[in-house]
Amino acid sequence: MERMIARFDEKAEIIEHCQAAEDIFVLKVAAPAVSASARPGQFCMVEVKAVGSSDPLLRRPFSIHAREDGGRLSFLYRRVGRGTDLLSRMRPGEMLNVLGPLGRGFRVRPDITPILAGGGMGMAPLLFLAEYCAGSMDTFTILGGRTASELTGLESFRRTGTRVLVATEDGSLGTRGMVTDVLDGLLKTLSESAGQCEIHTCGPWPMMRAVYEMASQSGIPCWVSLESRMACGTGLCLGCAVYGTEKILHVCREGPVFHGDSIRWRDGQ
Amino acid sequence: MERMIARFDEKAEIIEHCQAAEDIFVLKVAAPAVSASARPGQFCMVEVKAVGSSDPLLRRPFSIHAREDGGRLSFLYRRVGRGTDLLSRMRPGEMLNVLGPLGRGFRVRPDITPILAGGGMGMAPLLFLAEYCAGSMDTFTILGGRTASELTGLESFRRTGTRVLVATEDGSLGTRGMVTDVLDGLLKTLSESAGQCEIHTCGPWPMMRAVYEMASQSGIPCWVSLESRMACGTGLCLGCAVYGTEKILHVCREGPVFHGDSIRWRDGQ
Amino acid sequence: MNRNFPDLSVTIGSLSLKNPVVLASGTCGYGAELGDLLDFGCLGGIVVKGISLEPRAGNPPPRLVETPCGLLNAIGLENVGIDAFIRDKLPWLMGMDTAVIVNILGDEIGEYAEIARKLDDAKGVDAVEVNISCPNVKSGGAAFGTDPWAAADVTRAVKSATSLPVIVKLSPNVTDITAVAKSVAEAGADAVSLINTLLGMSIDIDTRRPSLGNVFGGLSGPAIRPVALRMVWQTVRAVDIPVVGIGGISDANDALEFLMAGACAVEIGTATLVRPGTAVGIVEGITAHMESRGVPAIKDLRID
Amino acid sequence: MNRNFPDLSVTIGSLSLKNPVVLASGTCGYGAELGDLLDFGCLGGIVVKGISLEPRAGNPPPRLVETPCGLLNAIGLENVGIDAFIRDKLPWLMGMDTAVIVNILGDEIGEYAEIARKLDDAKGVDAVEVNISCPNVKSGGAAFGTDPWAAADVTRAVKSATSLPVIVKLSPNVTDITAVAKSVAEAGADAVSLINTLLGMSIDIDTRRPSLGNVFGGLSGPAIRPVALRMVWQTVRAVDIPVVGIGGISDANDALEFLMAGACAVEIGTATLVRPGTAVGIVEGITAHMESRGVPAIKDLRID
Ligand SMILES: Cc1cc2nc3c(=O)[nH]c(=O)nc-3n(C[C@H](O)[C@H](O)[C@H](O)COP(=O)(O)OP(=O)(O)OC[C@H]3O[C@@H](n4cnc5c(N)ncnc54)[C@H](O)[C@@H]3O)c2cc1C
Ligand SMILES: Cc1cc2nc3c(=O)[nH]c(=O)nc-3n(C[C@H](O)[C@H](O)[C@H](O)COP(=O)(O)OP(=O)(O)OC[C@H]3O[C@@H](n4cnc5c(N)ncnc54)[C@H](O)[C@@H]3O)c2cc1C
Ligand SMILES: Cc1cc2nc3c(=O)[nH]c(=O)nc-3n(C[C@H](O)[C@H](O)[C@H](O)COP(=O)(O)O)c2cc1C
Ligand SMILES: Cc1cc2nc3c(=O)[nH]c(=O)nc-3n(C[C@H](O)[C@H](O)[C@H](O)COP(=O)(O)O)c2cc1C
Ligand code: FES
Ligand code: FES
Repeated sequence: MERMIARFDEKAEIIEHCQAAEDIFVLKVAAPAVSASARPGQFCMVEVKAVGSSDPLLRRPFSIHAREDGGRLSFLYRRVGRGTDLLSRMRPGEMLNVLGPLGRGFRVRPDITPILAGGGMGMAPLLFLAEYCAGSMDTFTILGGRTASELTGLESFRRTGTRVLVATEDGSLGTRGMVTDVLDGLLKTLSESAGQCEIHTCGPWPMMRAVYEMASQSGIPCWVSLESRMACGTGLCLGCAVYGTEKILHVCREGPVFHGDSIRWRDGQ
Repeated sequence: MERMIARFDEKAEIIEHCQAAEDIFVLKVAAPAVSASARPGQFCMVEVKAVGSSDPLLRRPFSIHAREDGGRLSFLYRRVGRGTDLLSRMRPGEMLNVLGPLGRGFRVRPDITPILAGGGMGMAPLLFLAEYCAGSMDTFTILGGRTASELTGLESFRRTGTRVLVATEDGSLGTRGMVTDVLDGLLKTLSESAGQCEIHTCGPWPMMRAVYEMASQSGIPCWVSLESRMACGTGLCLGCAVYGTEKILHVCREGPVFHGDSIRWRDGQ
Repeated sequence: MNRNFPDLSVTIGSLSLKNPVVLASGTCGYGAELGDLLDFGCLGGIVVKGISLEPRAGNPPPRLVETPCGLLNAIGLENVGIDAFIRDKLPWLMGMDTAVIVNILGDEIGEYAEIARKLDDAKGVDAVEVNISCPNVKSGGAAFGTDPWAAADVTRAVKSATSLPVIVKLSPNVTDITAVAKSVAEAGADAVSLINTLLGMSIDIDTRRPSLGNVFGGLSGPAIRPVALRMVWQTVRAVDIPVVGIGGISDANDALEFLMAGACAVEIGTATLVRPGTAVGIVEGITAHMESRGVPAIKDLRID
Repeated sequence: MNRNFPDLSVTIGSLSLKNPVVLASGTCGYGAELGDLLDFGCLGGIVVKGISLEPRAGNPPPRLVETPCGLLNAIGLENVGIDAFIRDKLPWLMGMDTAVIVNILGDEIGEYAEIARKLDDAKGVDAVEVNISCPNVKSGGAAFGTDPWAAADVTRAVKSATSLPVIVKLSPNVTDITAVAKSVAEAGADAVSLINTLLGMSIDIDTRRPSLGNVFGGLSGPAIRPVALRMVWQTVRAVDIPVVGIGGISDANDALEFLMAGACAVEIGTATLVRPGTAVGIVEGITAHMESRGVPAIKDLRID
């Protein structure tokens, strides 16, 4: 078993909670213990139910979006169902149970240029990663979405020092097209030094699959951050299984970040 | 079957929601249809669960505390469990499903002096009744509680014109003692005209029982507002049964206000 | 067929419903109690409160307790009895533009048959639903519905007493619900409906007593939906007669799960108690789903 | 006995627990996964993930779906197998100051017996819990636990293979759980634990497919508590051996309901998934309840 960093179930106060776009929210909580041991790519299980209610029963997994001063953490999330809807109604001052940091995050190597590629909410874990890398190395971040308004928080990325490249399907910002279109261009530009790059990606399955395949063709290692339905997030229930090339993988414990080679991509999600 | 006044399931906006004491709240909602047909002693089934949650499943019954201008209704409630706790967290502007007006309220006769006797939250339905009666006749209202701070809203009662008499168990306001102590004195004072009185009471079972017994001894009719566990509040489930002297009574349909003679008091609640 | 106007009508044996959404027994009174809160003309049908030969007073209170996403009830089948039902309640229902299904119950097989006979003579009844979750008083008190043979006996008795379509309502408190379903199908049932409530209980830790006057009660509501759906799925695949799905259905998506599992119709119980208009909203939601996906008829919702 | 220091210890046959709160199988891994989140020394015991003779890969994903106040799972008994368990997992558990109960499962009776034998030889195991909710592969695939005879056969085989206390874990998917309980008690079980999950399913109406890779799954969590409590109440009154209560227990009040029903101990399952520290909070809550009411020992909580 991999060595486990200590995890905490913290009663965290909501410090800020803003709506960044139609269905997109940024939640900032004070969770000093979780925050102190968090690493990029890790996630938390966040309680969304009201006190006294048992429904929805399960916590919801969210990537750690950023770590801020004073033991604070932020999450970037999209309202997609009843859990995120309930969460979006909570206000600063209310308390929230946050269990984390969970899972294995991105593995970065000091001598290698990281290319971060995020699609939609897949950008959530990448800000923390960009911050983490920015101090010591050059990084590129490609962010894609359907339209400009979805790409909130580009400024936060730029502030970390990473070079931000943008793709939107409707062309309302940056390149018209997909993350892979921008990545293709970038890899060509970097062709000389592509051997010195590594890709870290998070986003919808088809996008990650395309990024992984492009990376494979260029012989570049590619780390992918997967999702799956989770009950515990802590390795207890074995419910978060996805197919790996050789065996079943458990997203919450062995992931959420995996080497692209270990995933059985054809099974979809 | 008694003739049914139309009932409505209204999506009501919360207009005001204030905490009157430690665990006591006054909730004011805009529910014009319910409000228009409400009569004193009737109640509403109020949804307390969050949108998207199925727990707690059932609505909670609350007496109509007052009817106000502009199609508004108010409820006076005590936070006793998870449903009322959830309710207490809702804020003005939020919407709430309110089903009502339900049940049979107090029956008042124009030629008779009504004595209203409320213990604790039992005062909730009595304000509406006091308002209703006040225009046309003299009324007395006895309100009892453990201590002064529980007896919020005495002023609202006084404003209706009813004569307010107060009892607190700790003597912090009014007579030290129970509602029945005050009632006893009042009935003595009124002894001549006691035949022209009628009692309307709501409160804990032992208190209502004592009031009923005192009324019986004086030959005065006594109307009591009962509680029981409810699922529908509309007469569908037959779950809100209590023992009557002759048969099972259904609180939500035949009550909540019953003539004291029809209740099998010894069974307690 | 016009894709924009899906056909919601369904048939259960010889019974035709304008749509597959029906109010479940015990949660809609005798109909009139809901008259001002619901437009019955929008519904496929109503199953009235279970009726016995003689009036019944029901169980001692307390009769209800809320549980997580569920409701435990021990009403004890309080009802006015078949004669008063036909005399006092049926006329109101006849005025409504919806199918009237009468849920019947008894302590012994003869009682079921006698009620069925009386309904056969009455006007305004479209079908009989036989509640076999009642204790079989003559043979030890286990419910008819937990024994395939007893269930078949009741079915045969009711079938021979009436020419109305007979729906047998199955108990979920069994090891294998398909065994009971097959048995009543062979005995001539025109359809089965399931599930009735799961047997449960609750204890009040303050009074240190069971929360219900009757100790045990029936669990209903969203909590039981996964169990109900599983049993409907299994039963649809085990018998050739239509299956009506019941259990925790609270919105159109829930109803669609049962229709996709192969139910020909659904009954809405506890959800009506919580929100009287639920069933009407479900009809609208199913219609919208079928319109937007171009599903022509209810049976086309079914998956394998 | 000092009323202010209630005695929480309980015995289940020859097994002594410092308190009646135990982690349920399949919801606490092999213990180590929880090591940093829970103080095992505060718990009565832990039942590890069900172990088979050979390692098992489990079911295809998706394996989970949330339901109202519940969780449907179809993990498919993924586990490392008995040898790897004894070699790699047991040593960690031996270091914890709590009772270690090993949940075992098999496709046929011989497998149960062989695992039990291996555990008998291993150090650090305090009891065996026999999961009989598994399909009996040799006789048609119905679960051992749905047939009193098959359940008794498994019990006898395990009892003769080990001298450890044997707790038989019953399936709730039966008409009469007391029949199975009596049968395994006669076959020598030292205790029974109940309930395992209720069989359920869910359909994803967007993909028009069952939500679980395995179609059916086991329902757990608060939703099933009333059913579990009813079965515990019935079983306590039907057999003379200790009964361990399981099902939807999420806080001390829930646990107290089971102890009042007569359970000698409780197991906490899904609640640990939601909040890892649940069991410790339950121990504290039970202690506080007993202190404030002056209840000297766990058995005194029981009501009639
Ligand atoms: C490791 C991990 C990290 C994640 N990080 C983020 C993040 O940073 N920001 C963000 O917006 N979302 C993130 N997600 C997805 C997020 O957990 C789901 O969107 C959320 O749980 C949906 O909850 P809900 O109740 O609103 O939706 P539901 O009503 O439960 O479902 C709505 C839709 O969301 C899907 N869904 C539900 N639960 C999950 C789940 N556990 N995982 C994936 N999909 C689910 C359902 O299949 C359905 O299509 C992450 C998921 C995982 C596993
Ligand atoms: C016709 C009627 C009118 C009422 N009017 C008022 C009112 O004006 N103001 C007010 O504060 N309360 C009133 N009540 C009581 C109120 O409905 C309950 O206090 C409320 O439902 C408790 O909900 P909860 O979820 O907070 O409590 P729970 O957590 O459900 O239970 C906490 C305690 O409240 C009791 N309780 C729960 N539900 C009911 C119920 N339906 N009826 C009675 N007791 C219950 C429980 O037995 C328990 O002891 C009325 C009840 C009825 C039947
Ligand atoms: C209060 C109540 C009373 C019921 N009475 C009856 C009845 O008389 N006859 C019957 O067959 N089912 C009865 N049922 C069962 C329901 O018809 C239905 O089968 C069950 O509640 C599951 O559906 P639901 O979860 O939608 O409520 C009753 C249920 C409730 C909640
Ligand atoms: C994810 C999961 C895995 C489980 N695995 C097992 C198992 O391996 N063996 C077993 O006997 N029970 C297993 N169970 C059943 C639980 O031990 C317990 O009996 C059931 O979940 C009811 O309790 P709960 O509602 O507290 O979870 C599992 C339950 C869940 C939720
Ligand atoms: S979510 Fe439970 S093991 Fe991964
Ligand atoms: S609460 Fe349902 S009939 Fe009274």
